[in-house]
Amino acid sequence: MVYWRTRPGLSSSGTEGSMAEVTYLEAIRQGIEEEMARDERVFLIGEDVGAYGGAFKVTEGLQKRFGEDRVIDTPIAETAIVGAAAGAAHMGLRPVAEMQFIDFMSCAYSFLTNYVATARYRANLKTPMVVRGPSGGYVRGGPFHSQNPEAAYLHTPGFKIVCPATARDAKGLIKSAIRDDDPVLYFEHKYLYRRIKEQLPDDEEVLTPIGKAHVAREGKHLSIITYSAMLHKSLEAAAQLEQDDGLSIEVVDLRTLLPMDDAAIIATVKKTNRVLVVHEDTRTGGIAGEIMARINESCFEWLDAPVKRVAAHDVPLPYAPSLEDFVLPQTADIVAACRWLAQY
Amino acid sequence: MVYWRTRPGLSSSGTEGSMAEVTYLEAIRQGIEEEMARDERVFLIGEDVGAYGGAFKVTEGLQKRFGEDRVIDTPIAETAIVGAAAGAAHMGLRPVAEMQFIDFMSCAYSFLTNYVATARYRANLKTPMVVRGPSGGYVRGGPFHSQNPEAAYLHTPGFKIVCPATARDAKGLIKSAIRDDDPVLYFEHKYLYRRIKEQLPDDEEVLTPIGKAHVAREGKHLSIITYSAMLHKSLEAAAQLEQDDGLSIEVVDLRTLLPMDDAAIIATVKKTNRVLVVHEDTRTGGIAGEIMARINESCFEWLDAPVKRVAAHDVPLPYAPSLEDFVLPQTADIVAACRWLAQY
Amino acid sequence: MPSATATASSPLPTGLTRSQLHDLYYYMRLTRTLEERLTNLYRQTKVIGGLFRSLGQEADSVGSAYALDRKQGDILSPLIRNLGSMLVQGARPVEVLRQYMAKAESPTRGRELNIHFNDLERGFIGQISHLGDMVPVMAGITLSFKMRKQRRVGMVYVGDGAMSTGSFHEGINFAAVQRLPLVVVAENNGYAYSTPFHKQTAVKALVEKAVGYGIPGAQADGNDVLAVYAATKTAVDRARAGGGVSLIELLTYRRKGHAEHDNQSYVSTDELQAWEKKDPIDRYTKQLHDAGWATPADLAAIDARIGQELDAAVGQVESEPMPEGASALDGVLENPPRAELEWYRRLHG
Amino acid sequence: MPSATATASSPLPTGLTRSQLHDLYYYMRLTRTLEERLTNLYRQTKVIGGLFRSLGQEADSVGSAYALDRKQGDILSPLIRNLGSMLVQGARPVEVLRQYMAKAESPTRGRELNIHFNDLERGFIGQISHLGDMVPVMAGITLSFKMRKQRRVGMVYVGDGAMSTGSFHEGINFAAVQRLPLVVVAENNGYAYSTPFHKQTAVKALVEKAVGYGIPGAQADGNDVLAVYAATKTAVDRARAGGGVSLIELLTYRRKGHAEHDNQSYVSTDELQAWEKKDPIDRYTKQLHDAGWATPADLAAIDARIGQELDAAVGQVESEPMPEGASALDGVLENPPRAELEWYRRLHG
Ligand SMILES: Cc1ncc(C[n+]2csc(CCOP(=O)(O)OP(=O)(O)O)c2C)c(N)n1
Ligand SMILES: Cc1ncc(C[n+]2csc(CCOP(=O)(O)OP(=O)(O)O)c2C)c(N)n1
Ligand SMILES: [Mg+2]
Ligand SMILES: [Mg+2]
Repeated sequence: MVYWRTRPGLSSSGTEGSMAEVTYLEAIRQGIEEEMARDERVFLIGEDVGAYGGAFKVTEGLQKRFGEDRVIDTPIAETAIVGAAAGAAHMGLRPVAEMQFIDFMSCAYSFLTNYVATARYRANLKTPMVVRGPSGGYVRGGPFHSQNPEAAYLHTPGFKIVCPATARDAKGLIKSAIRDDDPVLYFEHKYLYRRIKEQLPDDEEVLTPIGKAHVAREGKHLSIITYSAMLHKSLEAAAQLEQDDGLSIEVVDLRTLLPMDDAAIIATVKKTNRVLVVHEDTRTGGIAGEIMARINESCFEWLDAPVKRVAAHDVPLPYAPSLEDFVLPQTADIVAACRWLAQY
Repeated sequence: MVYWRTRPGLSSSGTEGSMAEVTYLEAIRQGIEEEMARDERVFLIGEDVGAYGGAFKVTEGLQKRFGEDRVIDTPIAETAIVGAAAGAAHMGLRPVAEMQFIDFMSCAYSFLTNYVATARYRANLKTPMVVRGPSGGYVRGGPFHSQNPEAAYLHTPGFKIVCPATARDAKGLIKSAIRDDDPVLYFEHKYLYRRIKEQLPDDEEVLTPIGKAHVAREGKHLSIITYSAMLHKSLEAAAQLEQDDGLSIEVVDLRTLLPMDDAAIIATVKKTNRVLVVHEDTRTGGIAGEIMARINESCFEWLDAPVKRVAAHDVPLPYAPSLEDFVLPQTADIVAACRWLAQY
Repeated sequence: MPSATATASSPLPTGLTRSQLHDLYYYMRLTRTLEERLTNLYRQTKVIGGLFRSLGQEADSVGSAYALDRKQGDILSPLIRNLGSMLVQGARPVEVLRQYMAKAESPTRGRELNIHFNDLERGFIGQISHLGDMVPVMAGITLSFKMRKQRRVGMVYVGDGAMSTGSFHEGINFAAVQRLPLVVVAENNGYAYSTPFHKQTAVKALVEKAVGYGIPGAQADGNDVLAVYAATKTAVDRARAGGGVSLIELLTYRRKGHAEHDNQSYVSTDELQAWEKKDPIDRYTKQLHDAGWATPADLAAIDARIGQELDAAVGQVESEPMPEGASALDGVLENPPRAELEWYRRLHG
Repeated sequence: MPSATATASSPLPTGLTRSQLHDLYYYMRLTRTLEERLTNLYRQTKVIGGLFRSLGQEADSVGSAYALDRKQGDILSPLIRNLGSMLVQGARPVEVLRQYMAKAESPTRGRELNIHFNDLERGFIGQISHLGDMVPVMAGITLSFKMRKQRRVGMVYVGDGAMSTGSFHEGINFAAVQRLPLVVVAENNGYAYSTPFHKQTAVKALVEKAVGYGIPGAQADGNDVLAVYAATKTAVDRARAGGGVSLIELLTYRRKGHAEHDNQSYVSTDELQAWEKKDPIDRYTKQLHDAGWATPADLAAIDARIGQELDAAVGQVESEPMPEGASALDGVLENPPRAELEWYRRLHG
């Protein structure tokens, strides 16, 4: 991997050290690679992750560097993948299991929710493992290559769930996830893989704490609470609303869904008193419900308007561009919802 | 099966026809049996459902009456069970698949959410099938024999989900589920199986419409929205609060979770302006979040207090009685929460 | 060449007519040419989603599907590389083109990708992406045949990769116990995406897996369409006669990458070249010529017919419209919940 | 009786000492007596949850577990009917009693039922209820052995029923491909709950399933503890030597219902009586006596010791307290989310 290095002084973040422009995908790979180099207990397991480097090439080059023992190609068997990861994790190793598309994680749903999530609680077994893979739509992938499975796991106590939206967090969270002593579900967004780039320090460790949200944009009239790819549409909407309507929108990137950063949610609600929750996943039973419930429970008095949600329509995601665009949340939907809320 | 028949005139519901006292479990069996007699396309499939009559004896006697072809014992393979049901349903049959404990439904999670739920939408395939089985706790069953999986399926468009709380609805909803042209997940509560009894008409068809909630108790100060076994604890709490505090509590039994009866929810919110959602499942990511989100979206202005939820703590369910009692919602929790809301 | 003649003449006792022999050629050639057209469209970015080729595997799809009896209502469940099987069952190129180009009139109305579409009347049911899941579905479909005492047969394809899934195992085991009229066609094409056979399973041949389910297994050269037909026909006949499930392993090779984007870096040129020489269409062409079952002119006429058919189909489909956005909302349930539709209208109105 | 002597003497070359032969008796008897005590407690409603007996299968559990090497750190994964295996690995009756009576000091602190508990140091890991799932787990555990080049072996039990699950299939296939040091013990006890063998699978014997995974298989009389030991030991030795996965089928019979509540209405008395005659403890007692490896007094002393041990254990555990309700909240994650704990306090404070 060769990263384009910025000249010193050109770095956007203003830090002194050397920086490199890194895509979201490269950031994940860097994070994994650094952890593998740092800790020989870390290994990768999944379909086509070795010589091929994974369907999206996230693990490209890692088998060459770390050997076949630490980058294991498996049969098509998601339960075997997470099962082997769990067993190895009990023994002190730190597996990172790839789901080729996150849609196939459902095949390991029973094992993950029943075995992995409960292991510490019921049996005092440590299971420091990461399950990661490409989630998300906007790529014409259809109903089985576009899913956002976070809601299916939010419901089971025992997981940590992270959904990075930026290259920096992609790197910082995969590293924290690998170091975490509990099972972490790490949902990458395939639309972001090669579409976003960021200057990341070359010589400084990027670690994003699990469980901490991030205020991606400060504002005072209204808060958008979101995560993953929707962060970018939300920021776009916020910029547009500032320009066109003079609205100052705060955008909170949750980054971690479990444990949820209640403090950050409460803080933004108390600051702006109007909230829009935005997620890409379908509406009914999605994450927004839980966020809205918590807001309602913990700072109902601070609300000047109902909390609203922008989410995908309740259908399996079609692949035809016209249909996918209609079903998934678009910037215009966020703008419209914000205007509605601001006028409430 | 022999049911104890009440003398005419003793019937609690006051209808003229002959009545019989029927447990929740017998009501399910009656419903299935009537539909099998009525429609030869209906068949049962599951582990030990035949000669043995199922782990809880819900299907007892049915293989004897309808033959091995219509009551099929399977290997231990939940995906094969629901898969065979789906394939047969496409061909015009009407399978009723039993999960021995609903906890094992997770083994078919991928097939159900990806194949079954999407079949009509993506492929115009009809899949009139029912997946049913014993859910719920309060029986010292531990983490793998007490689950309430509704939240895991609420999130996937394409299912109908029913959770009967009474013997009458148990019968009426299984019959409606079998007649429905879409896949219905029918969650029985094992604690209720033999603990509740009701007078049901012998000579009149009991059909409960899918998608309609039921006001189980009228009230004016506060609404409890609930379903399944929690209906009974909620009614208990309501009675106690009426007696001790003079509070008039409305109790809404959702009966169906998908499609959710928004009209009934809105009606009760507008009537009492204070709402408690009660469910047995764990809090985070549970059904209450969705209900609270909908209330917030559709009748925020009518709320005089935040919507609150009483639910299980966010842990796998322990089997030790002291622990299970602590983790699961109890009548006292509902009473306390109602008092808090009434005073708000 | 005597050897070719010997290979070709042996399956003839199964009773294929000259016109049926031409049919087999037609479907193989149609499959390949249609995929070539799709590749062109893909390069013009007119294809939505990935493009999956069956180059070199046409005999496997066509020969096996041809063993079914369409008049009896047999049903098969193809995978992404079984375009040929679907064409045999009556899927039309225009449908396939519409699917790949996400047109409003496509069989799934723009909802599910590529050849994932159904027609139970014609006898095919589209897969979902989750590998292995069609095995339990076909167990259910053939269970309905058995329950209704119909003499219909089901066929389901599984790759060397898909056989590692739990769904495959649960479905085939259930079907075996129930002695359902099902033929499981195991396509051994050497790879599952980039994963070679020996990293997928420790068996030497997929047919060994039949033993673990107590069902008969057989192996055939998947690049010899008549051998494929003969082996599958035996299994289909057994199923129809009440003999239960069979597993047929077809030995073949995936000559393109997993999909068009995959450059097959993990495959050696030698291997590729060796299999190019075993091309099933070239081989069958030679068989037909050598045995005198078809003249070069016969085959040229078929090729020409296919070319015209596809020219017309591509021309027609290219100009068709995409679906209307709002059409995405209907059809999740038989009776859509009214409240939700109203909400949609409010949001978008 | 010469036949008994012949059966018994043949496995001796595997090198068991007299005291090890007594060990085997001790563990089988301990298993049975402990289960009998549990049955009493169950009838007194002192057991929380179901009670699952291994009556008639003690040889299967004990003989197989005994083939592991505790000093090398071998690990096994028992099922509900493998109490005997856990005792061999060092689980203590007092732990089992605490579990069944949901005591505060039970290994899972009242969280997971009956013998679902672990000690990786002693070498056992508790199952979860979902059948088949421990096969992938043990694949992972033995993968760690392989990666670290340890000479440790894993063993996992599966019933005739559990082998129908997708998890079993995925786990054993992965282990076979990786040549992991794993012994899969397939317990064929004729039933899965009420489901007889022939409704579970179309194979004649579970050992046939080894073929489908490309691994060696062997069968042994599961009611003959020395035969069980010998067959398993061969597989354990093979695994330790780098020979990969083996499947051992143990032929036995479940003489009680699935659990205590099940009256076995689906089983014939003849069948039950036939298997009663093959009782593994009676049979081993006779072997020991006939071969002169133990005197009646030796065995009586063991029985007495077990009786005393269990009297003491039951007495001690019965009076122990149940866990505190609030102790249910901790331990879901390493670092419990603080906000949630505060919420708990508010609700219950
Ligand atoms: C359960 C599941 N896991 C992963 C995938 C991703 N995937 C799609 S095709 C494929 C390889 C399939 O190989 P094989 O079954 O041999 O079929 P072939 O492509 O060779 O025809 C994989 C891994 C999937 N579709 N389903
Ligand atoms: C996936 C799954 N489905 C269903 C069950 C319910 N169940 C518990 S034990 C059992 C029978 C097990 O039979 P077998 O594997 O032969 O073991 P045995 O009881 O005979 O020792 C069943 C069906 C389960 N535990 N897991
Ligand atoms: Mg393949
Ligand atoms: Mg058994």
